[in-house]
Amino acid sequence: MDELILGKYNYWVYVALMMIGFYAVIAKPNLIKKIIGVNIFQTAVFLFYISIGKVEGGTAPIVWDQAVHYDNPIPHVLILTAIVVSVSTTAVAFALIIKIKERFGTIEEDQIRDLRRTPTGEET
Amino acid sequence: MGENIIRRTITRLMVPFIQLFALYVIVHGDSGPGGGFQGGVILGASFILYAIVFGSEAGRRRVPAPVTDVLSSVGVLIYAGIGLLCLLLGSAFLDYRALPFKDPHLAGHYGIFGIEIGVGLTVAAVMVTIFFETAHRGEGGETRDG
Amino acid sequence: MNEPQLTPLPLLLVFIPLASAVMTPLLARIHRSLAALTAQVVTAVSFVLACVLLDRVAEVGRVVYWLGNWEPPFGIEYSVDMLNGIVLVLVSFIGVVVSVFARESVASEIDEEKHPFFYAMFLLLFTGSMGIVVTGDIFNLYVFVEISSLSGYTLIAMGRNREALTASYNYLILGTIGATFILLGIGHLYMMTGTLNMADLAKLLPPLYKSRVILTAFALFTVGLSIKLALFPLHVWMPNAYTHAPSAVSSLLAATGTKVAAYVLLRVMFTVFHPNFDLNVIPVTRILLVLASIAILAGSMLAIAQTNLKRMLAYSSVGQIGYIVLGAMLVNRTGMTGALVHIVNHALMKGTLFLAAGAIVYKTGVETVEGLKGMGRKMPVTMAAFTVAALSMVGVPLTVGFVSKWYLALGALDAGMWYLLVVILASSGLNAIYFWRVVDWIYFARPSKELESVPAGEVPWSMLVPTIVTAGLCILLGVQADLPVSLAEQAAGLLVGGAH
Amino acid sequence: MIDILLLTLLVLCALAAVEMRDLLSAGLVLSGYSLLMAVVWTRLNAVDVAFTEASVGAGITTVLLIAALSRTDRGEALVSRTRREIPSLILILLTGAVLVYGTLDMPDFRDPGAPAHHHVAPRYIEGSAHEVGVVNMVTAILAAYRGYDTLGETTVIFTAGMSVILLLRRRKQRG
Repeated sequence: MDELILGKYNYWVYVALMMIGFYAVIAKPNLIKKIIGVNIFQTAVFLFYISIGKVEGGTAPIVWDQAVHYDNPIPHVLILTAIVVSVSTTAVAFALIIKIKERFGTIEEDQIRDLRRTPTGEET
Repeated sequence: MGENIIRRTITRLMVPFIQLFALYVIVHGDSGPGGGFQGGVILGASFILYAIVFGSEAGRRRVPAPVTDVLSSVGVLIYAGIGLLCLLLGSAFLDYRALPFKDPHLAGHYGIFGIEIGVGLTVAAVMVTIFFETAHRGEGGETRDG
Repeated sequence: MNEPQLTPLPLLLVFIPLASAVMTPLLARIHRSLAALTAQVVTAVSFVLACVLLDRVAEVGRVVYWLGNWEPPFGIEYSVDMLNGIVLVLVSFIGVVVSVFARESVASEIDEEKHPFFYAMFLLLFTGSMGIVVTGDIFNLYVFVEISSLSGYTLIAMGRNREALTASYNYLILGTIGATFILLGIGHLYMMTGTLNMADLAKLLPPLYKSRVILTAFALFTVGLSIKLALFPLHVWMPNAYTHAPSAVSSLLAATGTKVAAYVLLRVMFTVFHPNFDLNVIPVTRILLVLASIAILAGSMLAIAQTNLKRMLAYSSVGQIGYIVLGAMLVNRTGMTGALVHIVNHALMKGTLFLAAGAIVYKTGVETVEGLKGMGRKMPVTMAAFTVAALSMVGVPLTVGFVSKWYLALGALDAGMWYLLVVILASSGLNAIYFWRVVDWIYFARPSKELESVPAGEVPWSMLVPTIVTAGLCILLGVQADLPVSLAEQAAGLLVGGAH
Repeated sequence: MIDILLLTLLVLCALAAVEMRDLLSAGLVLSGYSLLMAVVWTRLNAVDVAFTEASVGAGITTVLLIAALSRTDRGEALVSRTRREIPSLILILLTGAVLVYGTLDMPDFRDPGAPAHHHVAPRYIEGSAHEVGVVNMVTAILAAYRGYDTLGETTVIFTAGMSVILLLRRRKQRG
């Protein structure tokens, strides 16, 4: 039983984090809170990848004469790219939220939906 | 007010060191952790720090919008250009071994050096752009005090 | 099959738009009009290269390129066969058409000082789409999915109404969830195989088909791609996005965005995974057939209820995506041929309809379906193009819409699923209802007071010609269906040839 | 043991960031979450990734979040929760169930025999130094073996920059 828990603990934590992030994305009406959720959702996946790369007794993947095993560097590389994608998406999302605040006056999804039902014909 | 002066002086002293560190990180990605992206972020952050302390007007005077706009493109073009150069020299796109150096290791080394510079430039320029566009409100260039 | 041929052609299809996109803001510093021109030249060059590439593929079967000269699976490989060869030609062709149309349309919808960045973004969307289609590496695919997604979100947000912002935001949220699912699916595949190369995955996966990790990976891919594909019920981002985006952007997205996602779905389901996996290991084809049938009927019915023209077209796309998925999930050669032909045909039809809608907005400002009353007298050529595409949507013989439906129906019969014919016929009936209503209004109704005051006349040539060209192809490829059908048949053979 | 503690702390941080009503506090907790994540990754020997997460997740993202908050609202509105919560929870539990189902057949964490370490990775580990001439394998893959992905990644960054300019830059930008 111990073996089962320890052997998979990282993977279960990633699932838990993913569910927490996903919950914020779909259940929270605040647009910024949703982005916080997206960030947790994405980093959960990153944790999954990095956990794949770890090898028992491995050292960091930098060539070193005393190293016996190295950890798998591929997941590290992929996640570096994914982190960049994630921060790019976040930046665009914040820009959109700022514009939404400017033109709707709120960043709460419910209030925006009410505003859209009664169009004011607002233009730039 | 006195506290403000101290803060500004410390920032003024720190920014060049942060930038030096950023360059070190960009250049030394091949032997230790770091590389173009991380160095670029730190370089960008040094300007962001400056802008937070001295206000975005002053910050933008240091790195005007046209400069960051051009540099964002230039960084990617350096990267793509090195790739194209390898193609034109008769090998595949981004095959550094085709670069005209005697030792293929040296070619790889310089090729990677080149693309890391490209990545660092684009990342730093874009980070600065994103920060200023996000933090800057209205025409007046109101300062955000950190 | 011959040995795959190594040539840099596939690379150029992505490299040229990428480098040009990055250069566009610089070129525009020299002269403003260079931005639009760059987009036109680059898409045109890409189209020519894609045609050359397709010709080469027809000759040798498969063309590959090893980036950095690292042999697969160690490096990233570009790999083009008949399937993505066709999609590349299609995407680049629509790129040309829309970028020609865009110049005047964008000039009227976007502030001038934003043009350089707008066209850079337009080319990035194009780059992303081409990169997705051409790659043989599944992580590289994710990177280009993100390039096209990010540029897509921004381009949609450039619409004039404030609703464009919320449409863009909702698409960003759903799109990011979809892309993250895809990323997680890639992680699952990598965990069990140690490779990211699609061809290599196809070789390594069969012994693992019973593994729960692989089943989860497949589920993640299916859900993630269905979001990008706007497959019912995950289509919710699409109607608002297409309605509020600038005309040129809705045309490009409607004609290529979902098609590229459909391509990826086929690639993952039938190349990375073997058709036998889809048929025998899990009942995914059954589930998707049901969803596709619901999409076809629900999309058509929702389209009838719409008052906004672009929104009506968007809901109609929900149904048309259903056709593509339906044909593919029959997992036989005829049905797959129908699906592939429909990818091309729907791009042409929906492209024409959205271009015409854009032309109407440009000329008259009309955005509603009802506003089309009497439009036939005001803009006869644009409306003729619109009508051709509308008839094609219904599936009238001698149009491309008929060709697709013919093969889809035959495929359903081949699979022994005659009841799907009912779905196809019913939706054709529904399409006929809403498009006939529109055509009737265009030609036989009295124009509203506001429209009465607009002088008759067409949009500028640069907007009219693209609309005519796509409408013309709706007829030409409907009459001369041999070429697209024979190419699609070859591609279908690659995908489902070994299914049983 | 310390790893399990860190991971558990991560989950708590995530919950706090999601549930806090004051968005500035939530952002700061998120920043702490990123730093913790960087620590976890350092312990998994992913030093490059940890470095990046610390500078991007804890640094840049937080600065952007604060900047965005200064132009929007800092507090989250109180809403009737029941309407969304039940369907959301069902969807999340379903997703979680699928993902946990997937973990059941996964090779154990740290298992050196896992297939991921035996196909492509050994070539990179062997080859970085003599094929590419770089001792940091992450850099060797990033810049050489999979250098094309990194060009794509730089393009993503460029796209983000252009996006923010298109969305937020004001008409009169002198200079």
